[in-house]
Amino acid sequence: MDKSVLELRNLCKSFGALTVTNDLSFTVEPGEIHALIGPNGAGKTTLIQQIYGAVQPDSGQVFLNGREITGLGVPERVQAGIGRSFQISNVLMDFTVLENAIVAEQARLGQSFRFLRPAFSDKSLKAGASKILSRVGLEDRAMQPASDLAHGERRMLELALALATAPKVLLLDEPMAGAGLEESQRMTEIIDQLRGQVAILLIEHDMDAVFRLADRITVLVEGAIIATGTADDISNSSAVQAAYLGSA
Amino acid sequence: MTLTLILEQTFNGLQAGVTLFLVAAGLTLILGIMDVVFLAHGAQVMIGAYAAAAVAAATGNFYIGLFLAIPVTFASGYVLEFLLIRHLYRRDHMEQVLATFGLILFFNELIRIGFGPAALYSDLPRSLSGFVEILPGAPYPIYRLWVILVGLACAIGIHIFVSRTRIGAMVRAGANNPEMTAALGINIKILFRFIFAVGACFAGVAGMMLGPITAVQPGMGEPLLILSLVVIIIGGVGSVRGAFIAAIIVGLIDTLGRVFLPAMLRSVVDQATADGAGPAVASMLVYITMAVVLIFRPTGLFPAKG
Amino acid sequence: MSGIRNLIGLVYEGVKDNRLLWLLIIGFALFPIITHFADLPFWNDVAMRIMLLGMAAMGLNLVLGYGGMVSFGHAAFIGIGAYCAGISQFYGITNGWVHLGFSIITCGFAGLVIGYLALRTSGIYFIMITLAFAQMLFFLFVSLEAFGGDDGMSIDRAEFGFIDLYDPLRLYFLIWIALVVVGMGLMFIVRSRFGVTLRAIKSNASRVEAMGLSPLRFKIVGYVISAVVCGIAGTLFASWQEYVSPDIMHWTRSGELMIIIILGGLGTLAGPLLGAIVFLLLEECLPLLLGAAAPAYAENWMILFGPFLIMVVMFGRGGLIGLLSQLQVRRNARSDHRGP
Amino acid sequence: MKKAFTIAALAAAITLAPAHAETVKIGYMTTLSGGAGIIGKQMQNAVELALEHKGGKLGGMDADVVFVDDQRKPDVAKQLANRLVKSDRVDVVAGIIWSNLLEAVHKPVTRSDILLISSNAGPSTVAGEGCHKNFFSMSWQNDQTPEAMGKHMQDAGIKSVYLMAPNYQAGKDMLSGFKRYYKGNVKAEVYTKLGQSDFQPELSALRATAPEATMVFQPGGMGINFVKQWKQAGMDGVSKLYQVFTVDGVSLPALKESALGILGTQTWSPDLNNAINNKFVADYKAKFGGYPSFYAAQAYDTILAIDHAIAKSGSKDTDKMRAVLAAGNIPTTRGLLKMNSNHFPIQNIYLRETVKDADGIVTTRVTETVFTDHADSYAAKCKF
Repeated sequence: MDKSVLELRNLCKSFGALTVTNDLSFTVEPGEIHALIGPNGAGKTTLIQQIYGAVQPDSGQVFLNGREITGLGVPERVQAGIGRSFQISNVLMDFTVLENAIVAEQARLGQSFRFLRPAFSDKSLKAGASKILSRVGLEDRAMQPASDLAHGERRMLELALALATAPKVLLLDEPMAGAGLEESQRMTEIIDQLRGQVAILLIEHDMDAVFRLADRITVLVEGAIIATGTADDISNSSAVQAAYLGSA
Repeated sequence: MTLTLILEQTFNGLQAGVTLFLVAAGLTLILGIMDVVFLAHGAQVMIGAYAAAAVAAATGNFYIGLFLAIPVTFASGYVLEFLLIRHLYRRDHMEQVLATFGLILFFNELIRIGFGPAALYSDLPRSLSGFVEILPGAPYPIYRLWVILVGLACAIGIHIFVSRTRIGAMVRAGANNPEMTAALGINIKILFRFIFAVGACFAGVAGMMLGPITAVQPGMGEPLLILSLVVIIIGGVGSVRGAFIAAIIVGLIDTLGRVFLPAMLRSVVDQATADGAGPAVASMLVYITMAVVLIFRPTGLFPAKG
Repeated sequence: MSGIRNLIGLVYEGVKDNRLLWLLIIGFALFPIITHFADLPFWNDVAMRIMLLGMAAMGLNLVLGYGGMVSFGHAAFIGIGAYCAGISQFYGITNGWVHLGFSIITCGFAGLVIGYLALRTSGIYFIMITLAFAQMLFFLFVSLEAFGGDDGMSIDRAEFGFIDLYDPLRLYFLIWIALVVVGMGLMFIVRSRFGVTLRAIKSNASRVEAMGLSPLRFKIVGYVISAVVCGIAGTLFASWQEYVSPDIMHWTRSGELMIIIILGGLGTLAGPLLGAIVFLLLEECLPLLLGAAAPAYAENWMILFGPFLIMVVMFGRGGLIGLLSQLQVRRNARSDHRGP
Repeated sequence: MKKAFTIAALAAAITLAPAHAETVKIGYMTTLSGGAGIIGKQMQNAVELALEHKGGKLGGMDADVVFVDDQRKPDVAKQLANRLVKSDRVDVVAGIIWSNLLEAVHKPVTRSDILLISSNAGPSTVAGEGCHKNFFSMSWQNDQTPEAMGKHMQDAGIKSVYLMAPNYQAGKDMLSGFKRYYKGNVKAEVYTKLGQSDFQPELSALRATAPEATMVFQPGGMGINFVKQWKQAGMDGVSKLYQVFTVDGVSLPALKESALGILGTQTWSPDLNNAINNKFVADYKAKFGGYPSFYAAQAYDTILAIDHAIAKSGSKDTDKMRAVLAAGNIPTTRGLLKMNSNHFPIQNIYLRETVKDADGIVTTRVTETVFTDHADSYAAKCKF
């Protein structure tokens, strides 16, 4: 088998007496969509934060393509190949859609420390940015201010920005949150199209979407993994049923 | 450098500290809860001092001056919040700085037109103008002891109010998370106005107590304002406890540094250098303290927001 | 050759997009002609002070308006720039180019150190720590007896080779050229990839981080650039004033710069310059106006100035530039109604 | 926008500069707004009183005085000086309270070949190497007053003294002037922060040293704070207080009885007995209620000096006025004032005590003449 894209080894994190990540190990394989589910407060977002570098684990290691990235900060990890979307959509609200993409494009090219040429009127940047937008179907909204976008479109834009850095693994933190039925379906389609191009770690409460998309599912309860497997494995797992039904 | 002198200077530092705390207590809540950078808090000090001095001069009684000045500053805070400050809540810090800077100019000029540009006469009441021996051979002015006691009493009062009462609980909740407080259905408008007026009132008390020992003149509150902002930052915005501890720290550092630093430098470097550098470093000391605290704890010693 | 043609193209494009800024700057170039024929040489002096403070405000605006960093201590850099000229002269270096070079290096370094330390904090903490550093420098210069302490030091105008600054017009145009250079430089910077990233950080730092960039590095570089611009303004200020004192870096001057920026229009290129024109003319004219209306209260002009600042905040969102563009929109709307 | 302002400015400037034939125009710069506004107000009062006494004419010419407010900011002062010279085209620039502002306006005014007459500021720089033939002081050189204090305390046989001044140039000048004449034991030289309002820590430290006498320089609001706190701390029982520029006509109304008995030196006092001073003090009190300060007296003297210069030379020409003033014998509230080679006055310096006058108002009274015809120590360094 190929090397895992992302591997966590024995990750631990506590806030005071509260243990949010408890000796956690798992992998994300190339091209797969790996869903992370669990009840509220299971420590899903904190885990994402540790992979992303915004929170440092107390102990344990994070590997990207076999290279340890545990000590690195957020920008270094993004450069190494981690992309993410946030729970609350996170785009540059003061900019237009195209400008959002241009900022991402120049960041990807490592050209952000240039002081002379105007960025927003640069043809090659614009072309790259349009390509970014076309991946999520936002080309025709390019001239809209991001603050004018509908909720679902904003999530699409965020996904596009996350993809713009050409990540090896994409962390999606509840991409369907707050979306309407149609928007959710559209998002599901787009994520589905990404399968095989980039490994995805997906946190989502929308179980229909999870079961449709995920190649593998990991269930997290109180900071620990109680089950990992295919959709069928999980829906048949007694431990998962206990955890969900027990807590309900 | 005898023990007596060190003790006496510690008292001086305490007195400076509690005065600072009275100014900082209201300001830290205004900053922490309403998120308003309110530069005109020094004007409340001035209003308090003028009200007390003017009433005392008219009635000939220091205490009547004190007691009438409290409602005056409360009212001024209340009205100010109603007329201007409430419109600044959702503005960014820079706009608040600008608007309240304009307020400073306005109040100073208003006082200057109303009371004339000269400093106002104000003196101690006879009953507070004696001395007590805090140690044999170390007489200390009663008035300054009284200031320390009033300041500490206010501090305890604020502490009990914030930690034990229902309104206090709202205040704490507000400092931790303003959105949540609003969601709890607390009438945030009234709460804000009340906090603002009480904060103004404490600043006014500081001004009243300073009146008899310093010059009552336009702009008298500004040095205190900058120092109390330093206190708030060191203590952590929104934390009354932090403001108290930081105020005492700043009071002590400023006082002891001023007095002992030049002497200490003299034992290390030659006299001329020490005389030059000592006062310079002493006047920078509180700012250095603040910078160092912020470099190691970017949100102060006791950040209220968790 | 094509490089130069490209550059000219870029300049043309930039000037076209920032017409107001360059109209103002051209206005400053033509101003001495007016004062010459009206025989009002004094107003050249006012114009020089406006250009200098406007230049400093433009520098501050890079961090304040474009970078979202509310620095309350930028007067310190003006002061450092001024003292670079003063101290150089004290040691017998009279060449103005050397002063400027010295000032750029010193302010850049000071900006780097202060920026690096201060940018660990944010919000109100950042406002206060920048103020703290400015106060430290203020007290440092107050106590530097060799350089006049609080009384400051009287200096000669610097020598800029063939430019004799004792000819007031040459000083005027030296300052004007500096304004052009600063205006041009900032125009390029805010439109460049760097400037765009800085604005993106102001809009949403965590998104920029998620693009793999470290916001801190961009902020520090922005801070250093703005410190250098303020330093250049300070060095020329010293030559204009023929005098340097710690007063130039008093905290109220930092406040003044902020007022100028907000008055003119935050995060716009022309705003700070427009703000400086209005602010300083107001400072010049309010006492005269009040003196004419109520002579007994002429010296109390701040009673009008304070509320004026409050009004600017309450009703003048976007500053004068915002006001102008609103007028523009309204006028366009009206002409739209009329049809072609 | 800018164009509109330019036109308004032009209009304003044109109406401001009406052309008269025999008018002497004086630009009087002082601090009218802000915390020090009280000093400027007194000076303005005194200038207006002087004009009134002279019937609105100086040396026979119509007098036109333009008051400008320097806001105590050097850059504002420098710009105003330029305005007075270039736009208002004044014949004399006068006033100026602060040393640092004087430094800022010194060059632009003197270079324009216009007389600059200081009503107060007198730093050593413009008295010594940086002097200029177009500059005159109608006050004193900074060191002179503390020198007198030093001499008095030396003569009085005071064995040990504690010195205190704010940490800025004038503070350091004052103490070094004092030490030029005082040769006893200086127990400590303490420099406080400029603008400091609480002196209790310094007083506590002073108490521990127990010097025979204390000499302070704390001008303006600092002086009010210092003297109040000195009394409240019961320091009179510890050390005897002497001062320069700390207890004066500006701070006395705020200090009242608490300043009684304090000694200081000064070149002027309201009770100096000469015709000019008696008229000045009496009319000032009648018109403005309350005693004038030395700032007011010096401002009054400045106008008298201009009057004298024009009257005697018959012209408002700078060279001619300069010659008259340099010759000295200027009639002032301090008697006939002599001029040193650096254009600073040679004058008596008196010891003054704070007392109550017949009406119970607190003022100062001369008790002794410390120096007769005292010259400053920088004149030798001045070469025009």
